[in-house]
Amino acid sequence: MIAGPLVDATFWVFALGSIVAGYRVFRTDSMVRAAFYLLASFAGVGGIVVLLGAEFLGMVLILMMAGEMLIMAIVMVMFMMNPAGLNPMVMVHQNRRAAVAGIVAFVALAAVGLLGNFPARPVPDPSTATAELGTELLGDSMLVFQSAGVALLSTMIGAVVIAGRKGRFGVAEEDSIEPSLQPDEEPGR
Amino acid sequence: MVALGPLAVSFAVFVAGFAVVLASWWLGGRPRSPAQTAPERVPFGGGADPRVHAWNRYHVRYYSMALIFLAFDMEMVFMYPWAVVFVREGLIAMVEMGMFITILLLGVLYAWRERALEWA
Amino acid sequence: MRPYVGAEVALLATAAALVAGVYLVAVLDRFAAALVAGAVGSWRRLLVVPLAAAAALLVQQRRTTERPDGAGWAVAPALFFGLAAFALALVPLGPDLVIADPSTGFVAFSAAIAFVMIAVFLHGWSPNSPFALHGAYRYGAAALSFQIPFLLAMLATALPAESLSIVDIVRAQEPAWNVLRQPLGLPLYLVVGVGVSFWGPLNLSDASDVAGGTSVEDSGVARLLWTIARSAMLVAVAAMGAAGFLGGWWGPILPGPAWMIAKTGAVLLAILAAGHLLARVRIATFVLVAWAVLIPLALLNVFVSGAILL
Amino acid sequence: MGLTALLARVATGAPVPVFAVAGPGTRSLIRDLRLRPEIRLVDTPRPASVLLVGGLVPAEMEMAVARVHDAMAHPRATVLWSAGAAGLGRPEGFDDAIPVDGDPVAACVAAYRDILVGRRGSEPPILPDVDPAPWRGVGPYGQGGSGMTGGVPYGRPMAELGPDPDGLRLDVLPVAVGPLFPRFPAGLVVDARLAGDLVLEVEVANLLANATAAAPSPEADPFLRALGERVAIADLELARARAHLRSVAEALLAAGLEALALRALRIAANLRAGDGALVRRLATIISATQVLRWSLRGVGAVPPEAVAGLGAGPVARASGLREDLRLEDPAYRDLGFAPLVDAGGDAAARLRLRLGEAVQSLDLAARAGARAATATGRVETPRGRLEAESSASERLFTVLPSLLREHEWGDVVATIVSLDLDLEEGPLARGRARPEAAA
Repeated sequence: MIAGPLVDATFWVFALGSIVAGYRVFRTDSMVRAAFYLLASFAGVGGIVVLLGAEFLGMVLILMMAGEMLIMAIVMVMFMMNPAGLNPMVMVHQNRRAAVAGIVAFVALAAVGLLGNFPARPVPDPSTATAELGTELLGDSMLVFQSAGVALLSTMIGAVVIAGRKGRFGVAEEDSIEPSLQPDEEPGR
Repeated sequence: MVALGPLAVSFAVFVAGFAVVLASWWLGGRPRSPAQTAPERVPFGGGADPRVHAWNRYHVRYYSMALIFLAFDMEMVFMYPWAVVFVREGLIAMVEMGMFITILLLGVLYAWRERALEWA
Repeated sequence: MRPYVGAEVALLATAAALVAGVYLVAVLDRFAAALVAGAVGSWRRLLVVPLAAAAALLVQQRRTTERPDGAGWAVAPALFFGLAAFALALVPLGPDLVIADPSTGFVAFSAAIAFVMIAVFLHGWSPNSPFALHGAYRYGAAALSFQIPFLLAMLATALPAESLSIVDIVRAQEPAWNVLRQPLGLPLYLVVGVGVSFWGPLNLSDASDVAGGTSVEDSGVARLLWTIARSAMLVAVAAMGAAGFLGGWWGPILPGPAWMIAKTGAVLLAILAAGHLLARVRIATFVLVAWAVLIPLALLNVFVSGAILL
Repeated sequence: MGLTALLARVATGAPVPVFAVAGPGTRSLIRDLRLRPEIRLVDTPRPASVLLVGGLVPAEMEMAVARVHDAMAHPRATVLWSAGAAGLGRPEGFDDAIPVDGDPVAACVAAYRDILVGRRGSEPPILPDVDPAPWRGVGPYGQGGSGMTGGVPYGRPMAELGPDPDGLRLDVLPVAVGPLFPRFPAGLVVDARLAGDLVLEVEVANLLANATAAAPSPEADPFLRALGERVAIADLELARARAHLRSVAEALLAAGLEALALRALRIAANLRAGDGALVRRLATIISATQVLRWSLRGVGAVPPEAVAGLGAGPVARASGLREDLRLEDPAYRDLGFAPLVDAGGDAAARLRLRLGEAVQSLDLAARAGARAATATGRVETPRGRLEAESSASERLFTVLPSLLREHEWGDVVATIVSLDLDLEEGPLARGRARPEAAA
């Protein structure tokens, strides 16, 4: 177990940083800023995971989030009105429900953290932890690993089918009829 | 620091580099900064006056590729632990990762055939 | 616990390496350009002009635009430079001469490379300027395409080392450098490394057809810091290339660190010279080539080097 | 204070960052300044310290020059270069600018040193400090209107939705680029509607169309003379090779190969009839890596029917047309001249053809002896057919939008660069035909 005042201080910096960044996600008008605040929040969580002794998982979390949040920023800017927040706006909706959901989730997770009965096993050395993960993937969890591959494949195909427009057989919406926005109206109007 | 080890040291290097550059940015912006007039702040367009703000709902033409990236990036997570135990596990690691990668490459092949990687 | 040094030594050592490296990049780049242009001026000029140009930017006003994202504009070079320093701190000069060698050093390095995307995108987004925005999105396309080949090219070096630690990766190259064992690795790595620091043929985001792209609105200290951060990242990428593929500190006669520095310099010179000889690629072509050629090649590289190991 | 002064003194040793504006007639003179190590031509005015204005800027471009001037960071200075012609006007507002007749580089260096050490004050902005649109205090947050995308926040409206060939209705950004965009010929304004990085619709404007060129460019000179008199073929062909090399240099610059561009410019600056080997060597370096060919292949494809009869010179010949006025000239026939033709039709083909023609021209120049071209009132310049009333580049203007539509911005720039438009050729020819108009 790693411990010490500096570790504690680092933990608090990461934890509070994550919370503040997470809060800022909803208080900014710019989609890019929102996405990158979220990235900062995730990076802080990744740092905490590293502090917990799961060095590989923490670093991978941080590594993955960079690409993911960039894509999120790009897509949000692409489709949101006023993407840069040039006109002031409010990013939060359904405040009461959101607040209740947030509090319930926090209490539930905190309860699990505080009341749960965790095994008192020593944290393995980070380098052996990665190796153990690899052995696990290739051994007992082989099926999980391979089905993850199939899941990712279907993700890719799904993404291409839904998002792609031009394909081998011509433009996707060729001969398609636009649905009407009014009820009881013929499509294609 | 001692307890955290190498990652903490490299993180400290990151923080220091970040802070130094941020401070230089701030300090370096101070000299010779009379208030900038409106025409002085116009973004460069080769001498033309922009009609609208540059920030817009930017039509990213590589969105399909970005989505495929998301899936492929996930695959990398599995490859790191695999690489570490590859020599130890030998042929079985080779075969299993070969299967996994083949499945994913099918996705890329499909995207390529459907021209999802091409610019619109 | 893996080797690392105290924080104060780490900061000093990285700072020294970065200062020397950034200056080296400036001088070597001018030298390579002069060679290609066919007129090498005086050595004195070659050595002094980068310093004078830096001073010129320091006394220049820092300009802003109509409605920029001020914080983003300031954070982008800081993030980029911090990442470069972080990445460079992971590269060992010798078996015991390393600033920090985490057991997941390789993942940490990759994470730094992934965050470069954020820094460059932010840099182009922030000024609210059409050309800068264009550069930012171009980098997005390029970076999302070369991330995977980059990770794969580097991953192959972890196979013989049986570890994600960079010191282990270099140590495992004692019998033969990876450039010999994985002949595809270094070229792939160089392609994507050039892309990360958007130099030469892959300088898509700060290109001349968008009048400087993400840095079109930069003047004064902003431009200087961005240039420094970019050069620093190039140094980090070159150093990692030397460590991961050219055997790091291994080499006859000379001491290990000397080899490491010489190899880093050689990789730098190769990248910089290529920048003056190879034209910038088209972004659309590059994306297609990255997915349809580089990724399969990188996977082939992984499996072939794996098969050789067994 | 001491530190700033020290830095400023060190900075005087740096190449002067210059943003250059090429007025009519100074195009190749300004381009050749790139060879001078004392200055550095920059792509954007932001980091520039000296604005160099060559020749007489037409009234249509004065506003753009003022905008670029104001975009430069302090400390800044302006140098107005007469480029060999006497008695040039001063664009409005440039009262502090430094006029110079001789070497502009020396003037830039001196001006830079003076503003750095404080001998000369940094120039104040030229345009009045007025928001592009009144907006403060309008709308609930002062954004100049109401609604999420309404109003003119910070003085400008936001881009609006528009149709796209992709089927997605996203913002279409109306952007005018030019007339001082460094990769375009001075005076060209590309008014594009961008959806992402794709140019949907485009209009082009030529701000030099009505310019009166006071200083004839040395490159255009033999061709201008050939409009009315017999000029030695050796002179014409040397000038042609030089122009082609400068055009190749521009293409290399646009491809990010500044060092190779310098090499091409240096060959052009000292060109002699026997330099064919140098040009061939340059062509070898360019084609050895193949990357430039890859990145230009298929870019800016010009179908032969689009330019047939326009007299578009190398552009037409790169699209497979055997159009060349030199074919009609007995003096050229005597030399055994046959035009080079390339079927590619794209930017890569035009680059290849220009390099080939440069070598061919040097060979012709070496063999021409005392032969002179026949004066017919029309001449084949490096850009194509030049007449007293119109130039090839001006005629190409009509087809330009169709070549740029629905292409990525980088391809648009590469296309325009590969066409090697020269907007000053027309005004120069007209000025020569009607000297009273130019005066």
